[in-house]
Amino acid sequence: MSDLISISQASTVIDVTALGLLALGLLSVLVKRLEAAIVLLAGQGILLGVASGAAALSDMGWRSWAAFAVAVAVKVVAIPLILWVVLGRLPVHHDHDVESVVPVKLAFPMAIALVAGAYWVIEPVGAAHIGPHGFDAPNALPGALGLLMIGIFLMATRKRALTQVIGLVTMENAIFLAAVAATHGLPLAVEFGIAMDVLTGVALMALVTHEIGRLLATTDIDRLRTLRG
Amino acid sequence: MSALDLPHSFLLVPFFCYALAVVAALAIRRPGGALPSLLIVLGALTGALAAIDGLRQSEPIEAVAWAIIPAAELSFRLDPLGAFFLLVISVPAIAAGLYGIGYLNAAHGHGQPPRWAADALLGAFLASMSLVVLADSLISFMVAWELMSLVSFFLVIGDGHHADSRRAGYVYIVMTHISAGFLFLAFLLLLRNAGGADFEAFRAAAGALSGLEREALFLLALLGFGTKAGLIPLHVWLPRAHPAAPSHVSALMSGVMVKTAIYGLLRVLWEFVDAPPQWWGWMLIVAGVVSALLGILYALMERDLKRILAYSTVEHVGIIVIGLGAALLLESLGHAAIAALALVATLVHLFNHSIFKSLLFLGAGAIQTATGTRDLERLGGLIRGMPRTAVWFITGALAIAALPPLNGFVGEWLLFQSLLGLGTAADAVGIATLVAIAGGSLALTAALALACFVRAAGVGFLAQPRSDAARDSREVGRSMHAGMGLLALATLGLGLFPVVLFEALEPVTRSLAGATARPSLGLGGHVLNPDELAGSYAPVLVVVGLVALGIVPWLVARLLTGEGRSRVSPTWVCGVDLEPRMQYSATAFAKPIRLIFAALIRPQRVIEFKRPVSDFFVSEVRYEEGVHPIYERHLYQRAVGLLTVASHRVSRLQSGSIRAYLAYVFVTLVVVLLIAR
Amino acid sequence: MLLLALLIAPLLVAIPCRLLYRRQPLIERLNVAGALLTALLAGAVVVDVASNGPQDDPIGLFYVDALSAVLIGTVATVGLAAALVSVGYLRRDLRAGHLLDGRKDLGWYYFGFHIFIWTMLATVSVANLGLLWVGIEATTLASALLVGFYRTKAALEAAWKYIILCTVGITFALFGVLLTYYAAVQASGDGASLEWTALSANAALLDPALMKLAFVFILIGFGTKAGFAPLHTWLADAHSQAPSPISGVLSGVLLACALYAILRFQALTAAATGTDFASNLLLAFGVFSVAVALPFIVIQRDLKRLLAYSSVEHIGLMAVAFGIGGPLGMAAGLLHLVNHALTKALLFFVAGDIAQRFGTRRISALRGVVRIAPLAGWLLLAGILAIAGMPPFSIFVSEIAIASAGFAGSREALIASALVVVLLGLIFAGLLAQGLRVVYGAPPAEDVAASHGGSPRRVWREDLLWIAAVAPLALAVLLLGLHVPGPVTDLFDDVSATLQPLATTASR
Amino acid sequence: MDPLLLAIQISLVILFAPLAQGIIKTSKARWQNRRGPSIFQPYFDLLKWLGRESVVSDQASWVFRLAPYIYGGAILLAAALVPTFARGSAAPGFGDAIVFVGLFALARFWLALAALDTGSNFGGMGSSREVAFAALVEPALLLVIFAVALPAGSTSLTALVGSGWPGASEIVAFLALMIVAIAETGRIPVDNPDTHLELTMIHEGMLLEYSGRPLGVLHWASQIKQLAILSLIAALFLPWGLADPASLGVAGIALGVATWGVKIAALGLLLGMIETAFAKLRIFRAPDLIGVASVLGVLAVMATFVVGP
Repeated sequence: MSDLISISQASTVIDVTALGLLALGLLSVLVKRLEAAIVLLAGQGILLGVASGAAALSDMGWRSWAAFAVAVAVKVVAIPLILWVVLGRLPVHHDHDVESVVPVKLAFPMAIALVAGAYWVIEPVGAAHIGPHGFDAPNALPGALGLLMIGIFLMATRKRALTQVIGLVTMENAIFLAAVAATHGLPLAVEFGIAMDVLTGVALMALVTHEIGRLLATTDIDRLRTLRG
Repeated sequence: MSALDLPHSFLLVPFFCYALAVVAALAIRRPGGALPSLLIVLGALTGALAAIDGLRQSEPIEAVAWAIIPAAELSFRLDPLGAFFLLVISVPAIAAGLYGIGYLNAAHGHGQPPRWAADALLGAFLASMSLVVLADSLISFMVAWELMSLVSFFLVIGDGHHADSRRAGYVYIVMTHISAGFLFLAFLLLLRNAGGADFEAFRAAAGALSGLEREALFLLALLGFGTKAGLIPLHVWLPRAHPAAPSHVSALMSGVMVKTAIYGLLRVLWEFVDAPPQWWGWMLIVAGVVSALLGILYALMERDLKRILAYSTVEHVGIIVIGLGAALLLESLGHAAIAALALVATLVHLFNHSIFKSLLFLGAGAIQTATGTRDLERLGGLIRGMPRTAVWFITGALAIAALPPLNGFVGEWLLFQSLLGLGTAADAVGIATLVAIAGGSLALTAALALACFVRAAGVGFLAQPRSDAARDSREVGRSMHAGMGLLALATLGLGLFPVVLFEALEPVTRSLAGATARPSLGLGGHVLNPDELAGSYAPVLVVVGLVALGIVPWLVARLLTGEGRSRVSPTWVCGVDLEPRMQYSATAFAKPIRLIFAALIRPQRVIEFKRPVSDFFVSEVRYEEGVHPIYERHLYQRAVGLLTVASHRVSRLQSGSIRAYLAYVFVTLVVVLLIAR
Repeated sequence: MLLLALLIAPLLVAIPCRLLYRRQPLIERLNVAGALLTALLAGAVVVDVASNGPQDDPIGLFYVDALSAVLIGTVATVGLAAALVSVGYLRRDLRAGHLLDGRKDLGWYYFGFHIFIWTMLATVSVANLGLLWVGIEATTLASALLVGFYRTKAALEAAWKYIILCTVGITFALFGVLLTYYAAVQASGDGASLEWTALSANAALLDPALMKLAFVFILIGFGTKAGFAPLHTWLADAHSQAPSPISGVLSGVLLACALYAILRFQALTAAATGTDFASNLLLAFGVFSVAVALPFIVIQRDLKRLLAYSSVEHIGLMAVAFGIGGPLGMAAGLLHLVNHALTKALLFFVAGDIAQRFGTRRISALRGVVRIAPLAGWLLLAGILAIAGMPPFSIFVSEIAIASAGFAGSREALIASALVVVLLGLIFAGLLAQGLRVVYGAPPAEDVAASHGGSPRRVWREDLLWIAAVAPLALAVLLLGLHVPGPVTDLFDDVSATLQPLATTASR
Repeated sequence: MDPLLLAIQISLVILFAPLAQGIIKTSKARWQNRRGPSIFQPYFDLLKWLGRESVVSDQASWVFRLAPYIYGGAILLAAALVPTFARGSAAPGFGDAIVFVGLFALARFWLALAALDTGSNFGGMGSSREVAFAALVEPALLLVIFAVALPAGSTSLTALVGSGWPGASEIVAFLALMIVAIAETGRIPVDNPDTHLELTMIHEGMLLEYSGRPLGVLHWASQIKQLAILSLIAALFLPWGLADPASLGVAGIALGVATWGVKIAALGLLLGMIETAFAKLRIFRAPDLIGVASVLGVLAVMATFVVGP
């Protein structure tokens, strides 16, 4: 089977999607409504699909296609759907605000700084080491780390249970990106396993979120502070 | 040299007996059974025999029990030093075992452990103490050491239902466990240096310790062993824990267990380190002086008989440590012969203390059994109800006050000689001052000890009873007297014929200091170390002299003039009838000393007047006086307070906010990334 | 084959438990039988590995060497004990009305329990480090259900924190796994895989800079799951809110499973970068964990949280041991892992029993246990002494071994072990203060306990299974303190033999 | 040890102890411009007490009855150790300077115990004060012994006898020992031997319940103690005219006894003067004075090295 696009073309695509993902990540720092955040998450999924699709097109291995399929199924369809459903079923409506504890004016520069830091950290191992088996996408690895950082930053600054899940999925996405860019994805079995875990995890979190909402009539996780010391 | 040579396996017999005692106690669990106690006595007897045999053997006995893990071998060794301490453990144990037969039946309730538990724990206690002095590797020492603490902890807390005992036991085990941590570190330093965990390797590598390691080792050993020995200010557990245990156990804890710390100091500082620097000796002497002086002063301030005895243990440990310091200083100055003398002085005093302190604790136990209290202010007049106990107790008091001709004096006499020897040998004004201060403090301590035990014996046994319980006191059982009598006899015997001990100590000092000192104090010889220093003390002659000059004239006079004309009449107290409340109380007795040494012991006094009607009519006066040692407030309470406050501060970090937690993860990641890059 | 059987058995038990929940006695028996079977199979696997070296299965999915064997043995033992304890524990919960859906919840419980055990067994058996990650995440998901089992507010809160924090952590770990794979791909091209055998064979070729970065993420990631401070914040919540049998498993072996993952990557990193980097990080986290545990132990008010923080401390100790490394440190760490698993499980099972009797976990309300339930009281005291490092119990030995190894090691190892020894002394003080109050002291009046929904005095017969679980644990804790059998220490030596050469080959 | 020397010494000490007391009393009286009782009055007092009936408290036990004799025996034995008229201890084999201190302590122990035996609060008070002050006196005494023993290289009382004109160390030690002597013999400014006022008394308080023969024995023993201490001062610091114990001749003994008598008389005069010149200290100021003795003792020990023996 011949490759439909060359490695370097694929690399460019991946590089661009990495930057796109970073942009989406930064955007999700700005959004105020949960619905928007979920849409952004789906957007991330689509970009990831593009990236893994490009990778698959470049080597046309069945492994790559399988990974692509998983990515699309889980990240573009399943997870946003689950989140959407849970959001719809929440007993209280004002919970649709993301409610950040850090004002956007502050949060956005911080997120930018995180991204810069990611570039700084990856620098010694980054582009210079991209070998013959990865894609020459200099922004992929630092972009992934930046997204990872943004993900946990989101989790640490948002009060809603669902925003935490969103942050978590953002982190997963970052790693997926890194995997595609650096190593053509992980071994397939691992890839499936991870996908299963992520899916189960999100489902489980959704379940717990639902339970919390039922019990507390809010999904404000700052209300979950009885266990301390 | 000896007619009877015991096989090496004989060393197992005492442990076998102790183990049997534990099993028997657990199996029988019936009140009144004397079998475990008898087994303990048997174990102690055979232990003493094995120790004596060990002192005679030219080669140490070595044995490997088994390895817990390949790197941790439980190995044991009976060398002269260990054998001597085994003797120190076993002799009072014989008496304690005998005493226990009757005591445990008589004493119940009051938070004491049930008889079977006390017997079983006592067996285990003796076995673990014996193992401490036999241990020959890091792991065996630590195991034995911690077991000793653990077992005695259970003896202290008794049935556990008394908050006071529990508190005492808690303070005890925590301090002893933390100090074990210091010891562990000290041994680990040795291990690092020697590359092996057995004492043989430590000995072999003694010269290889670097300067810093040596100093660290010394400080750790001093902290670790000092806590167990009860050196001030590491002693706070001691006056709490010792009195709380059953009396025959208190006797062993105070008389014997603290000595294992001295054993440890000897082992580490003499065998595992070469060429000790001078300041170690200085440090030990100063620490000893502080403990000796403050120890006896606190003892004087106490009303509880067993607390008095416990504080007096602090004092005697101080005295022993002064001796150790002198020996170590002499060692660093290169005077092996006088160092040997100082060691003999130390060890003789140590042995003697184990005898008379045990005797006094047993006496206190007898008093508690008979009256149900140990509070001096509720005692008095016991000499009528308990005449034999009074004799034993006064014997012990004479010995502990270091009076000739009993054994307490021998040790202190030797110690004075060693200090003088140190002064003469060093020939430097600094050390002379040290010697003067140490000697003066020793004399002061001895005189205060006299005051303390005049008070204990006088207020406790003489004059009118201060409570109904004291009035109704009756003599205790036969086995208890056997225990006390045995020790009283030993007190006298060792006072008159201390040569026995000097002989036994020869191999010990030879192995430690490389020299022997054998002061011969007997009818004929009296000169010790003629080259260095000469003094003389002939206990037997002193007794002869006392009898000839004091008792004989009295008897002669009685013979000549009959009973003398004497009649009995009430004590004259300015014309009223004597009441117990008029008598000098224990608190009053100590008042002059409290006033004189107020700067040292800082007594507190609260006087409150209640004037409900007007300033001129006082309806009630509340007077409270007590000694709250300053180190408790400034050292321990502050440290505990700091820990608690800091803990509360830190625990606020666990705020319950998941976002904070996520931030921790995030920050940790960033920090580690920064470090790693 | 044995191995496959072992990995199927818990699944075979789990599913019927869920399906047949209406027949309570049946699933209880099934649970016990399944746990027994798992334990027997695990024992057989361990013996097999100990005598015949590493085992794998025909598919190549699993690979069990000495390190895995140690974990398998521990997981199965603690699992069996927990299964035994669960029966009585849940019956009483059911009777007291703590289970919202009644017997249905019972079915869920046994289902979750066996799945949880299965995930742990699978985690330590898989050959592929990527799947190892999958396994660890699976343990989180499986146990999160059990943590939130009671579905009270506190339980949900604990479950939420548990699942979120551990998933976040583990996501970092995934990044580390990815970086490792990246390094492997660079080192050996397309043939690269995350198979342990392949990776370890070529570990020396991995790019050091990359491996350093990878190990940082691995350590933070799996460290969160293992409970290193300051990543441990979820731990006390989860361990205290879960049903006590589960708490025992969580504290005893689940943390160790995460440590297992760290160990594997530590060996790889050490091979690539030299031992110092990974070791010193582990030492730092270890000491810090012990230090952080101290204040929480000192002022703790909840019995099970107390035990949970003590787990943080012991995980820290193990980290120190593995950081010290070398055959001594490794063996000491593994011994400690086993000792801690047994002791902590024992403690949680006893504490669970006590908490049920009194109807509360508040330390201030728990008093005089020896007088109300002598066996539980004595076991609690023994357990606390054991966990605090008193002889003749086993943790004393492993702690001594750890510190000895530290003092025989590098300067950093020495400093770390010295600090730890001092901290352990203080922790002992904290633990014992709490323990003595609970064990002795004046017991509350019967009606006070009853007002909490507890029943202090119970019939003996009810506790038979409980005794059958805790008595062997207690005995093991004691006996391992007296002597660790030769085969076990040989197994530990095998572990350091498999992990250590990696480090020594990398002497660059 | 020479039995003859020992016998002579013991008899002399027993015989002359009341005389020394008489000398001090007379000296004091003269310093105060009184005639005072006869110099032999102490003998008459002793005879009176020894002949009188003894009244024993109904509270007293055997401790009370036994104590005077142990007290006497111990004091006498201690006195036998001190070099008096001969250069050297009469009983070197029995003990040395430390044993000397120890025997004093033994005596004190029994007396203090006996004082508690009757339940009288005066006895308790005396006992309590006695042991407290003795605690301060004993280190001072011992330090003096150290100061002379260090250069001598021995604690044997024979070796401690001075050998000529005193040096700096000896002078300091002498001062210290004088203070010790005042305290140990219960004299002004520490104690007042002539009064039974409860605010001030120490030693007398312990004797208060005694009467008749035991009281006589106790008084006699106290006088012997006083003589022993004065003799110790004389032997350590005024080592002239002592008989040579190796070749005891009648002339030597006579000369020795004579010089001893002179020295004791001189010290007695000095004590009398001090008693007159100073006021009794408030009881809890006395420790300061005795503390001075201890400090002097330490100085004396240091001086042996600084100035050189």
